[in-house]
Amino acid sequence: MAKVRGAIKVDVEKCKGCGLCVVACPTSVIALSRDVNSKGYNYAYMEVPEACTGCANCGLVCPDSVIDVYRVKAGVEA
Amino acid sequence: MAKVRGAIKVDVEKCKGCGLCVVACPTSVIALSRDVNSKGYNYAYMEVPEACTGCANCGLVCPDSVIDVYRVKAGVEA
Amino acid sequence: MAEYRLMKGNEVIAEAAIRCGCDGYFGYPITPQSEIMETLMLRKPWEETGMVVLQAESEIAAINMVYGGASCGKKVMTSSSSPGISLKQEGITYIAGAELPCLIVNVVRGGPGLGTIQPAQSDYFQAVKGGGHGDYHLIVLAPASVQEMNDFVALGFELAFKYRNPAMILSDGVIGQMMEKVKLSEYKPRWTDEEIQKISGSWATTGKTPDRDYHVITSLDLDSAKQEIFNHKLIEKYKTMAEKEVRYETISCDDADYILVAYGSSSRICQKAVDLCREKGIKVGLLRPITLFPYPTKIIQEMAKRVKGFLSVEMSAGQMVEDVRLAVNGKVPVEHYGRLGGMIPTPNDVVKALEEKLINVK
Amino acid sequence: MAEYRLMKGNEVIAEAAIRCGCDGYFGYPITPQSEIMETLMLRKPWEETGMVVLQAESEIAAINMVYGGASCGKKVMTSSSSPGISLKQEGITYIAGAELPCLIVNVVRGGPGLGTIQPAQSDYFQAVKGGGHGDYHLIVLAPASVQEMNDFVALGFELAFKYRNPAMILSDGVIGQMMEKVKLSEYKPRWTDEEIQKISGSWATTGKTPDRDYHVITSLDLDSAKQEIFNHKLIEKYKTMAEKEVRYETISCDDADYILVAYGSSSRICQKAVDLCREKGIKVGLLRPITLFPYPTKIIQEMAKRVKGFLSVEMSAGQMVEDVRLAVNGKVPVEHYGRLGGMIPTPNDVVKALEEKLINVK
Amino acid sequence: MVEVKDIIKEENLVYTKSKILTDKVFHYCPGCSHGVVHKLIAEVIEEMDIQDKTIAISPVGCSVLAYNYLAVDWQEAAHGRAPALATAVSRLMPDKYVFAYQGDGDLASIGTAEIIHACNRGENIVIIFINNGIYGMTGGQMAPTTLEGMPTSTSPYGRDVKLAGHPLKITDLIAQLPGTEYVTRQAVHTPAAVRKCKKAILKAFQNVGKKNGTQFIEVVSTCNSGWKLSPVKANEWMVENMFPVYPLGDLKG
Amino acid sequence: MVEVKDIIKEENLVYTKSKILTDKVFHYCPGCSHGVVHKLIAEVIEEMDIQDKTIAISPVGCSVLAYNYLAVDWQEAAHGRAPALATAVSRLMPDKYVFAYQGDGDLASIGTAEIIHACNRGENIVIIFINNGIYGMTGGQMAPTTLEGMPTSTSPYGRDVKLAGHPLKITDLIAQLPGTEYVTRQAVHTPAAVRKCKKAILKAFQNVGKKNGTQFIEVVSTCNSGWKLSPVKANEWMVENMFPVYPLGDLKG
Amino acid sequence: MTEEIIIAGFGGQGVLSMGKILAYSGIMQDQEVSWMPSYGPEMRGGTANVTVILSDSRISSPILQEFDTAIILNQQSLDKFEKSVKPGGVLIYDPNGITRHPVRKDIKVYQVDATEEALKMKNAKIFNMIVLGAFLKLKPIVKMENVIKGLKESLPPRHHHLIPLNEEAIKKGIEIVKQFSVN
Amino acid sequence: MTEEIIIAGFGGQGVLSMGKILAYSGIMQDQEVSWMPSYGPEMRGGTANVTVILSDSRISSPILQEFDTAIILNQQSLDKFEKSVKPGGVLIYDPNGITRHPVRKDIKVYQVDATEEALKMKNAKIFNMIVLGAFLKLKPIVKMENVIKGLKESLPPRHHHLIPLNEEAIKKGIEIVKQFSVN
Ligand SMILES: Cc1ncc(C[n+]2csc(CCOP(=O)(O)OP(=O)(O)O)c2C)c(N)n1
Ligand SMILES: Cc1ncc(C[n+]2csc(CCOP(=O)(O)OP(=O)(O)O)c2C)c(N)n1
Ligand code: SF4
Ligand code: SF4
Ligand code: SF4
Ligand code: SF4
Ligand code: SF4
Ligand code: SF4
Ligand SMILES: [Mg+2]
Ligand SMILES: [Mg+2]
Repeated sequence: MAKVRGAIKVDVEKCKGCGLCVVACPTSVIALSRDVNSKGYNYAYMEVPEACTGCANCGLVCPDSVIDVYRVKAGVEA
Repeated sequence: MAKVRGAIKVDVEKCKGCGLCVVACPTSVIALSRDVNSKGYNYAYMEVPEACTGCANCGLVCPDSVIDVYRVKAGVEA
Repeated sequence: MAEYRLMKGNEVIAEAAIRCGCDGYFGYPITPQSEIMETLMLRKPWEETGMVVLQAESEIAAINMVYGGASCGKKVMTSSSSPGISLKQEGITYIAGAELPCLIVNVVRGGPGLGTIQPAQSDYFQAVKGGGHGDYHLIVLAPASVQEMNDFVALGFELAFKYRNPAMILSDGVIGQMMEKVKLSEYKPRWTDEEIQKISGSWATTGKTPDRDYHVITSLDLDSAKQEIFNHKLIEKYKTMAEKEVRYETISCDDADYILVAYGSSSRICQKAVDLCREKGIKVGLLRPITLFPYPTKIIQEMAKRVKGFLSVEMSAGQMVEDVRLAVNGKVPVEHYGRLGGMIPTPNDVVKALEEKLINVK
Repeated sequence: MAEYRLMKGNEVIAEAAIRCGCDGYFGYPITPQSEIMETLMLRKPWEETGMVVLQAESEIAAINMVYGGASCGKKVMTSSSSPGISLKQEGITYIAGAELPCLIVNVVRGGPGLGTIQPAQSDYFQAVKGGGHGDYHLIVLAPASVQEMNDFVALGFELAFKYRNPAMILSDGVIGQMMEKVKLSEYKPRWTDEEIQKISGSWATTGKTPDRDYHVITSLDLDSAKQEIFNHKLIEKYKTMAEKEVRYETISCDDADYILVAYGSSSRICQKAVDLCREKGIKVGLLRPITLFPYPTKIIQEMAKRVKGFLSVEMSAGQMVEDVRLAVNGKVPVEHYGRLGGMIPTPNDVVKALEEKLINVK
Repeated sequence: MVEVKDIIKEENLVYTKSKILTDKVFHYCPGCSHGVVHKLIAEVIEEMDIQDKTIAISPVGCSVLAYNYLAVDWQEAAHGRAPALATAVSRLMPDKYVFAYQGDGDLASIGTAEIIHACNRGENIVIIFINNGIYGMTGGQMAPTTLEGMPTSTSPYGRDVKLAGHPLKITDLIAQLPGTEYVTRQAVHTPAAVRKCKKAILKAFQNVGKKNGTQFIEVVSTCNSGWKLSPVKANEWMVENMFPVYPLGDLKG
Repeated sequence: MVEVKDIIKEENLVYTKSKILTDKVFHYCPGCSHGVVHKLIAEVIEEMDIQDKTIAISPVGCSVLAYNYLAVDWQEAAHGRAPALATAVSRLMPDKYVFAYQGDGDLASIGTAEIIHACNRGENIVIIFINNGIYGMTGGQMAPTTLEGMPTSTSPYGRDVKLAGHPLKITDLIAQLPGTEYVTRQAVHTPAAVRKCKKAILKAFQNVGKKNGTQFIEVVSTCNSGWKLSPVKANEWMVENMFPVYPLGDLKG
Repeated sequence: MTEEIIIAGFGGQGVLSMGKILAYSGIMQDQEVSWMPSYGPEMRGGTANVTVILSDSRISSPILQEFDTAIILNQQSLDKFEKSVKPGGVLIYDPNGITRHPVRKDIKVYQVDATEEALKMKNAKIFNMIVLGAFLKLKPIVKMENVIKGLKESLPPRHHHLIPLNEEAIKKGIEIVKQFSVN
Repeated sequence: MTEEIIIAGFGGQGVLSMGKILAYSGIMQDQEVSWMPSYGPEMRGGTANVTVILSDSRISSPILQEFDTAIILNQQSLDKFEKSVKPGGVLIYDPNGITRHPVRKDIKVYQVDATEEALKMKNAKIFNMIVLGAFLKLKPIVKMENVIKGLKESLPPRHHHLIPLNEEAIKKGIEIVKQFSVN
């Protein structure tokens, strides 16, 4: 049985750290970094990458369109 | 038994001959004169004065407020 | 002969618009110019040339429709009279700031406020100095006859497109309401999409095709340094206009001691005043500015070297006279004679004013 | 000391309005002047003095609310910045035409169109020559400091009521946004009904009582002859203003060879430029018009007899310079130096312009 | 038999011009509805004895000169802006009876924003809205309320709803604004209608005393000049054509 | 166990920025709804392949610079007048997809007359109406749609409906105009809402091709800066406070 | 040749269209013409007037204070314009409704009973053509054929069948105009 | 005495209020002051700066191209304003987030680690007061008592309990500011 796995790529320099993706993620993948980018924003990143299903919810709500979402069908894990 | 009798006084110089009083009168008292006033209007007058009941309908509809209406209770006529 | 028609100035504006290939008219009724839209509605040019004619909900909507239409590279116009033109000021400065061509007709009536519906020339400052905010100018044409009401529609559009700048026909109740014989222009077809591409393809919002970047029509630049560069560009444009586009007419000026300066309907009255003066043996000439912006400053400067004085005759409290004074710059006296509030000067009035203010001054 | 406050020019306008007994403010937000209404809303003067403060649906509604309030003999005002002021032009000419007192504040930003929200002085023509149609003028006051933002509110109302004419404070983004120390005015109570009767009882629409005829506030007269008489009355009023109400400041003018003419924030920069010039040994003075209408023409005419030239410094493409030229009337050179689009000249810029345009000219 | 001269005596007078009306002759065309409505307002002011408390705002439209006819204090608004003036007056002098008198071009076209927002704010004013489906004053151009197919000088072939949209029922929108208390549609084409309309105006003015919101009275009217009909025919045409689109009656309150 | 780097490959890309969006970084505050709506419009234009047929009108408001972000031809309107520009464009170039993007101050305050009349005429345009209940751009002043009691910089103690009137439900009025074909109220606070909103925008643009009237989409939005809340809290506040007054769903069509 | 004319009367008497036909006639014979109406707000009733100029040379002012001919159709207009006729000029008026007749002796005064004649001809619409006829009798500045051409130009084609009737009316005017002696 | 200062950083760093307190302090000691902010559309993020002038005499231009002191709180502002310090003038900056440090040798450059210190003091809001302290150390143009008075005037009464904390922060700034040697 195939399980869906996903990942996101955040354009860190353009992320404004609004946190909307964080709450939109059904599997709590995303967090805001403690570091800031050059504009002073705490950008988003995958804190729990393995939980990502590639559902694209984060991308949908991101006001700055800085999230690319990827998805693969992966084999069942142990 | 008392019957109501009425009469109207039209300010002839100010009447514009619109004819609205003519159609408003339930007893067809009013007509427009063939003569004109100094502004060139065929003014209204009581053509059938005896039919007037003093109901004031003509006064109500007159856009130029040029009709005074009078009313008396008169004895029964033969 | 048969080619001449007897028409009102206002009707002619409408007819000329259709014939010069105007794409759209957007207006709101107001006396003394409502015949422009009425004539258009009667003529139904949408069936003939495809020209759009729309009665807007207000003058503000109308001028902003013009703004939208002009942004597409279309030949669009509006018309109104003084109060309506005041309402259009924001829109006009936007259009000037976005460097868009369009035609605005003001058939002036007496003010201020609701004033009167009779003819006046008291919107000169508004038209020429800029009634809206910011440093901009309109190209301002002042027709003095019904024939010029015809001619200046095409001319206005021509100049507007040449300079990407709004043009105004500053007329008044006399020229708008009077009938004269007029030779209407030949029909010119509306521009095709291809022609619009050729003429305005570098900026018009006609839809972003793959072969070009997308176009933005705006008057905004939050970066003041860039905004200043843009302002200088406008100044340069106005200078070019001043060099190339000044138009005026002179009547009996060659040997004149005194010059009447008058535009539009006043100039018609002054023409007769010139005749009256000449009959009296006073050497008077008439300078009739046709473009009020750019203003015929140079010819006035030249005349100032040889004449004894200027009288600016306007149906206003003294507006254009400032431009005459600025040109004359103190060389000889410049006076003003005006009637106000819808009153129209008579040729005799003008002669009398000339004598009192300039000739019989010790 | 304790009486001084550190406040923005805009905030001071609001505070001064409350303190001078203003009855009503009607406005619509726009940068860089929104603090005026915001300060009022925070201050809630309706609880304190009964002053009405209303955010209107637009600038057009706001100026017409002012029109309605002014018709009642009330001290009412509005404020906006350039695009909003353009929208108010119809209302303004109605108010001028109905001879009503009111106060209009324009915190000018760069244009034309949407332009920029940075400071500019490019609305001079609009304010002074009349952006609306018809022959009318506003009383125009040009504050150059936060203190004057305070002072000119009461002064503006005073003049407005004295002449039954709208007054305008022509400020800009610098004066509106900057903080300086300011001594606020003492509180004056709002006029009582009795006081309004005394001041404006002959014309204000306060309700027709049996002892007087009913009052009509209008700018309309369909009879041109009467309208002309009315226009002449306005002209006379403006003449009286020109005789009695001209205000200006001179700095180091007595021995000056060259005069900088500048108002509002430009005058602040020119003050420093005067110092720089004097350091260099160039005898320069500053004439700062405080009233832009009526304009300080006479003092300029006098100065023109003894100085070598004038430089009009404005954050515009050259507007006030025309009034300087009209006053100087060719006696000595008059030049203009301006920055545009929200840019602000530096004192050094001004010195350089003076040298290039006037001093080092062969 | 009673003679006319015996009836026409001071003591028998049962109907005459309101004292609030001045002696000036209306400039309106013969038969124009404006005159009837003016009269009704005058009567209401007289009956309520509020001449000294009434501030009237006239529009730009045929009724621009209304201030010549009612002896109350008047302000002449800019075209479409009467509600803005009325707003300020009512706020600055809350005990006055402020009414704005507007035509359909004035109220429903150029002045759309002002009327909607004054009504939405619930300004304590009376709006008298004369809907004659045309721009009377300027020579009979199309108004927002002009009926489908109705010819005017700017719709000489009849209003084409594809080009100009449908007649705007602005009163229906106004009625939905929480700021309005009383919204009604009346007419003055018959004595009965005149009586009803007067009652509505009276109610509106009385409500102003209670300060519960905006009072809005549309009067479906004729412009016989603009319609190019005789006054009598104009009334008939109105009943037949205007009433179906603008049905009379209270919409609210 | 699949590694992230194995997933992040061109061929696995399932969601990315629309090609209609330019590379410029939005000037909007972090979390601003404007960004989401921009994206959806871009996606619709891309999917419908109408970049060359789209003419966009931006308002004066925070989205004044929208023209920096969508690679279509743009016109920057005067405050409140976008529907007038759109009217002219659509009439002069009837085969274009014309949309006007407006804020609540722009559309429901200063531009009330223009939006009502464009919708009443049934102009063949799409209106995207961002209702964030505040004037974002100018620093958070009260809008006509500001909720009762909601503090703004010009209602610092909360909107007092006695002084300022009730929030104006302009969309409800618009829905009643015969000129509108499709009127809907959407939001973009959750992925599901974003998906729905996009469908609405798509439908509106598709309808324009059929030329049956005006398409009107209100997007109930946040202005976290003006509201002085974090983006996440702003969404919560919106659900709790805005939705009861501005309930989501289709009003017409 | 320049002829400066004022035509004045009630709105609805056809003052403006009479002027228009006259002006068109001038164009038909290659003259310069101008037609300048008074105008006001759109209300039925009230007075109307139009200044018509026909000239062989360029017309300067279309607005005049003095006229070669005044054509007067009601009392108000007579009161207003009698004094504006140039000495030696012509005043033509319809005496219907006139209570105060012309008094100037330095001009030529004529009467045309056009109202009555129109009533007789049972067509109020030709009233102004009768008046025009009167004018043409006294000032034959345009040829009848050009008037007919002018009529054709100024009437919409659907009204061209009325031209003979109009011509008849003009002729009636020519016939009935008579001098009025001021005493 | 005239001191011309620019304070520049991110919006939200308290740039404007620091300037305001400084200006108020000047008023407290009877000086002329001006405070001129940069302003833009209302959007979170972006940079902010304010020009503050304190002087014993009337202030002419409130807008300046050169400054006695520049107080710099982010990289963009450093890039923009370093060159605007008068020769011999002072530049104070917080090195947090700065990658390209000052290079001018004709001015005096100082660092104040205010970000870090504010973190330590667990109160981001006093960041700007630490910076103010640094400035006052180097340019003691206003007396501490007047700064406190200035704080009182510029803070709404409900925030007056924070004044001691602010004072502490100012003192911290005075303590930690250190010269930075450009090489
Ligand atoms: C700003 C402005 N635009 C246009 C006009 C011209 N105007 C005067 S009245 C009017 C419309 C009148 O129509 P309506 O409001 O329906 O009143 P009515 O005359 O029918 O009673 C117009 C367009 C004006 N005076 N001012
Ligand atoms: C004529 C005019 N008035 C006022 C302004 C100032 N102004 C700019 S945007 C705006 C309101 C913005 O609010 P909204 O439309 O709700 O858009 P948002 O910023 O909330 O997206 C105002 C009043 C202006 N630019 N022009
Ligand atoms: S939603 Fe977008 S901008 Fe906001 S934190 Fe997530 S990635 Fe960054
Ligand atoms: S794609 Fe879905 S699961 Fe993955 S981070 Fe985004 S919202 Fe979370
Ligand atoms: S009072 Fe009545 S009956 Fe008498 S005339 Fe008038 S309407 Fe007729
Ligand atoms: S209604 Fe009045 S104006 Fe009309 S005809 Fe009768 S009396 Fe005369
Ligand atoms: S034009 Fe129409 S509205 Fe105006 S007065 Fe005449 S009938 Fe009445
Ligand atoms: S101010 Fe409000 S609407 Fe504007 S960008 Fe920021 S969050 Fe968005
Ligand atoms: Mg009407
Ligand atoms: Mg908003």
